[in-house]
Amino acid sequence: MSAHIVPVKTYAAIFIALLVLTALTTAVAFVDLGPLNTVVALTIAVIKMLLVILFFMHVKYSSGLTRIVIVAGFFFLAILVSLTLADEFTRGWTPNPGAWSTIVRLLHGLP
Amino acid sequence: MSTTVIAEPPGHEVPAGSRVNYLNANYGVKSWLFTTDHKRIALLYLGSITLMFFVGGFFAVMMRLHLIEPQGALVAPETYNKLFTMHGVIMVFFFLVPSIPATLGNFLVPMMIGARDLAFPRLNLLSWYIYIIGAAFTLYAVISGGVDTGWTFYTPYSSTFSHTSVIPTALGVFITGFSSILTGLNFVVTIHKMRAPGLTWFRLPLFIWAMYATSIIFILGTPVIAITLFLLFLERVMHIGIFDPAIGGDPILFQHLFWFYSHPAVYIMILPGMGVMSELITCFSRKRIFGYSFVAFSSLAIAIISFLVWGHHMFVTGQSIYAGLIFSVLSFLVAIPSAVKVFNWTATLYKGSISYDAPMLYALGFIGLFTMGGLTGLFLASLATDVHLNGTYFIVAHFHYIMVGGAVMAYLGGIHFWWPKITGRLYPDGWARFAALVIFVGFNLTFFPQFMLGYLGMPRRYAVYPSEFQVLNVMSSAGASILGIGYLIPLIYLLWSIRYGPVAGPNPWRAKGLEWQTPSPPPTENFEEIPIVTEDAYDYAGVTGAGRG
Amino acid sequence: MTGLIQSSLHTLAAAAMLIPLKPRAASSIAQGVDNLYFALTVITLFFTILIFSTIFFFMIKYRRRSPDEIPADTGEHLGLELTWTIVPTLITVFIFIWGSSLYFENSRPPEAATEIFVVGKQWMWHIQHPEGVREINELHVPVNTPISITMTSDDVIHDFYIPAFRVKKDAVPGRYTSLWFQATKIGTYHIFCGQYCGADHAEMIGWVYVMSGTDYAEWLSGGARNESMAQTGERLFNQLGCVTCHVADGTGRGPSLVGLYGKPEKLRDGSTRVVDETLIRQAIVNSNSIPLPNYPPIMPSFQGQVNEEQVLQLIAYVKSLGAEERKTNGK
Amino acid sequence: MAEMAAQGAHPEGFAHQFEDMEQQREAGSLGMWVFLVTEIMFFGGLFATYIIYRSLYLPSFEIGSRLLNVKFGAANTAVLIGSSLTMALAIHAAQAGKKKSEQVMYLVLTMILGAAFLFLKFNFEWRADYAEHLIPGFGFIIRSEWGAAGPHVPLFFCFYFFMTGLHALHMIIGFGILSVLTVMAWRGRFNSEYYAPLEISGLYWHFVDIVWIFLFPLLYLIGGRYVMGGQ
Repeated sequence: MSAHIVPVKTYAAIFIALLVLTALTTAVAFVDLGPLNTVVALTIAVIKMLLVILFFMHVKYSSGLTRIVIVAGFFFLAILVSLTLADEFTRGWTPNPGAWSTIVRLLHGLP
Repeated sequence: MSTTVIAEPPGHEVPAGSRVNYLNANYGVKSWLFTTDHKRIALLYLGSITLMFFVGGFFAVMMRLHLIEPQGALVAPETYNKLFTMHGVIMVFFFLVPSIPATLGNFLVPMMIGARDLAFPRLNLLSWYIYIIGAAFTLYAVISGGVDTGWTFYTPYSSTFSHTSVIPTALGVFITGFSSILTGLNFVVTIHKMRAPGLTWFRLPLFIWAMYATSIIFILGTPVIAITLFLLFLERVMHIGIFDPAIGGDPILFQHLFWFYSHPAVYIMILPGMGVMSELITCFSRKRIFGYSFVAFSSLAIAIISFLVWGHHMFVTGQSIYAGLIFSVLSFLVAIPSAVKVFNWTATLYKGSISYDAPMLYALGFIGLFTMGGLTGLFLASLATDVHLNGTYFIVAHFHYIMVGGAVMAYLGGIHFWWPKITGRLYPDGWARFAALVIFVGFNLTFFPQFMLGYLGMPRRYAVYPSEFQVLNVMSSAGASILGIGYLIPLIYLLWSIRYGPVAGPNPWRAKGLEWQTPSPPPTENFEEIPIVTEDAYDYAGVTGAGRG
Repeated sequence: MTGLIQSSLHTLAAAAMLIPLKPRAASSIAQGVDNLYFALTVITLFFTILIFSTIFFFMIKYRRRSPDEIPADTGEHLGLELTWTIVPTLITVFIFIWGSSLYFENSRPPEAATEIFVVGKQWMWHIQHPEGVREINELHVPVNTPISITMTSDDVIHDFYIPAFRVKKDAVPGRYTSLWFQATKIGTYHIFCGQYCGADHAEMIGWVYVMSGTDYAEWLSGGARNESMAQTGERLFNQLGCVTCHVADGTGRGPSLVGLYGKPEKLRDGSTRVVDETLIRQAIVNSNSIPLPNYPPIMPSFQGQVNEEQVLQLIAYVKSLGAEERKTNGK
Repeated sequence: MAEMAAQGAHPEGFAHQFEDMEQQREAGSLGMWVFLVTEIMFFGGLFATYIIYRSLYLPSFEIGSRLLNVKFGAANTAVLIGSSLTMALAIHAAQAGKKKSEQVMYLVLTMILGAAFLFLKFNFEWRADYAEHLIPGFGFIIRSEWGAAGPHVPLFFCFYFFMTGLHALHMIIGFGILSVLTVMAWRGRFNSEYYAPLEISGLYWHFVDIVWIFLFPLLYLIGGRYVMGGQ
């Protein structure tokens, strides 16, 4: 088999990095950063995820196809979340036609 | 495509029974229930979904008969509500979604790419069992009193107010979802990893491209409907408040999650049909497909854009006007790859050598009906007209033009096209053409009046209706009876042909494609030797000879 | 034989006369929607006929005359491909702009619209006029007057649909949605429920009576007159004890509600929300979801104590407080 | 997935439909990745719902979050990361052609750490929650000190138990796969030429780890824990 063999040293380093990040994210939760608390917690989670995917799951050494599959998964998840939130958070907005009114007037010959 | 091995010279016909093939390789119920042969699994699926099609069709005929009278001719409103719900649930989840992928797809994907089987044959069998378990739950719900939520399961009606068998139905659909996931997974891996030597992506038959695009939707969409139905299940059992506004839940959120799958699911139904079209039209006009890469990439474009348009089902729910705007423009966008396909199929006919065998009649019917179904979609993508038409019979007509006029026509066309390959027998062509005509006429008579009803303002899912709508409803019901008979005719002559039909030979249509270069019915391993592909798809140049072997 | 054919043709013609092609159009926006519908119909017919006739032409011209004929290879044509990609794109963009601009115009109620409140219940429509008149499954409105409908539901999702006005909106439990129309023709028109809502969904229908201004005024004063919605709301406001905390001069345990309606309010997390019907309703049923900076979250939930119609009356009262304030500011 | 893992049931571990072992290995790996994409969408739909309700009922969700025991949450994160490491090492042992005892040791270690995770979760956290009446449907008590935010605290706990329960279910399935792998390793099935079932199952195990990496901050950490001081 032609797979890349990752040295044990790398695994150990990633393991320690993940532990440090876990300690860090737990500690930060006890400091009041306002809305930044959420941002920091999720950023650290994303970093940890990337470490696991790239090294433990060998994506750093695998084919482009695997990467496309993973990116596609997260891309469509992002679509699900963002378009749903786009509705949830703008539902109360009242329409302010502005530019649209101009188009309507042009289309319908209104004054 | 040429192969290193042509199993039998054309015209040299061996009776189906005298040679070992996948049908007679071994016998007995066990040999079918424990088979891992993709061709046998395809037949298991074919039998199951045909059963479900006629169950769902029975409900539809009952509905149309009921609506002959404005006050309802047959059943109580509660029963009518169950009829349309069960018609929708069974047809969408148990017929249309698995129809072409699980039968023709299962049968043809390995054969068309020159493989011995799918990548994971046991997962393939598992997917059929999962489908059967899901169908059993749903049929149990039908028998135990039915369900009346509509196939959309909108909350809070489904979670709190309905007194019918919502839980077994939702579980049935939830379970069946996993069979779709396994099918999609199997196809993606098989198409990526198991193509015959020389069979590059741009030499693949367009049916394979369509199956690949369909599988993407299976993989990305189905898990979301699974989790949504699971949350609905929890909500109904425990009343935890996720979708119940009385406890702070958001019923519109259910619709977002539901349509995130269920809109792309429409393309699960139509994309395979489009794939079948490309095979049929090239074969019966003996032409290379016009604009191969445009047809191929339009399948992928449809699969991807289909995930961005679900909000057009929710324009009148009080959805944000700005979100509505985004969903509207994206919905228009998805029309374009579909239009590109229709134009390319039409152009393929140009200067062809067109024969009117039964599969071709279905194909031409598909193009016409799909064109109408697709164009009437523009009325619904457009915000201002959607407000009036949403939730009326216009919607019903539109999606039946796509799903019945499109997907079912393509499915029947495909069945007629590959029937000689599947069974080794030919069916009576005259009857087949006659059935195609009856279905085309019956279909239009059933559903065209519904466009008019919708514009007049008749809402869907009405057990009784104001009498000014009666004439159009009677027309629609009359059409439905013709359509019902039209579907029974192929059932009869196809079953007849299994035993009494003339022997087909390996390639009765003089078609291209690897599946035609192996005997009919094919041996269990599909190919005696894996072919090496040296030509593009649909290389019909120089093909001659009479059709039907 | 000819007689039979003739008589059946007559019957067919008579039946065709019974089929209306166009719904009645009785609101200010109906014509705009119908124009777009007509344009879309023309586009649909054009392309359907184009595809059908091309297919028929090819089918006849290029039918297989002998089994051995070899058709020409027409190959690819980039120009054609681009044409039939770009032309539909342009058409759809045009329709999108037309459809959504019309929708934008149709979704924004005019400033002076009369507000009528609708609550959907399995399986009837409860309608309240601001003057206090209440109706079931009937809606009386004056002609040529903009009417805005604010609605919600007591149970499942319903949908308030008046085909003759080309308007439709879901009545969603737990939140308010709205639509508006201006009737242009005196007459009687269907109200349908457009969203499946259970056993008697098809019976959840009613009538809109469009009346002349004078007839409407007469109708409004003719019924058993009682207090206006805002007055009923004020009575409830006192009965439920809201008044003990929400003191008008702002000295109570809760914020003063005078002049609150329509103004932006700063929340504890720094965001701002405009006080509208939805926010007032949210405050009544679930006040903790609106954390205010200067007030502790002590307001109890009134969920279950007031029904949707009463919530609407309370809202009408709070809005009337706002209106007075704005008037005095104006002076 | 069971199939991909068990494809080695044939003596040579080779299935007839493939051309060669390399093709079979690639197909298995791709199949698992595609399966993981469906898992992303499955959990993703749940996460999206959670995010929306969290924004709707922030005070209630913050109260709920602060009632969780962050010590167990953090400890479990470390335990699960450890099990990912041992899983990676088990694959490494096979890849590098190490003795079968080393493969078995790492696999057993992975299972022990997985069991430790579930033990902490069920025996300490969930049991304490039950004692404190925090399980919806099992005698949940809305406390008066939560004030107006009280009525929606159960919604947070619904999500908490559903999400962690679904995660635990995935771990239990992983347990089953690991047991099969341990037996196979014990019989000396894996070597530097053939270790696809190990590798593919490893992907699954790491994915379950990643789900927890997100569950931990979403459920335990971002609930304004700082107002509680050192607790």
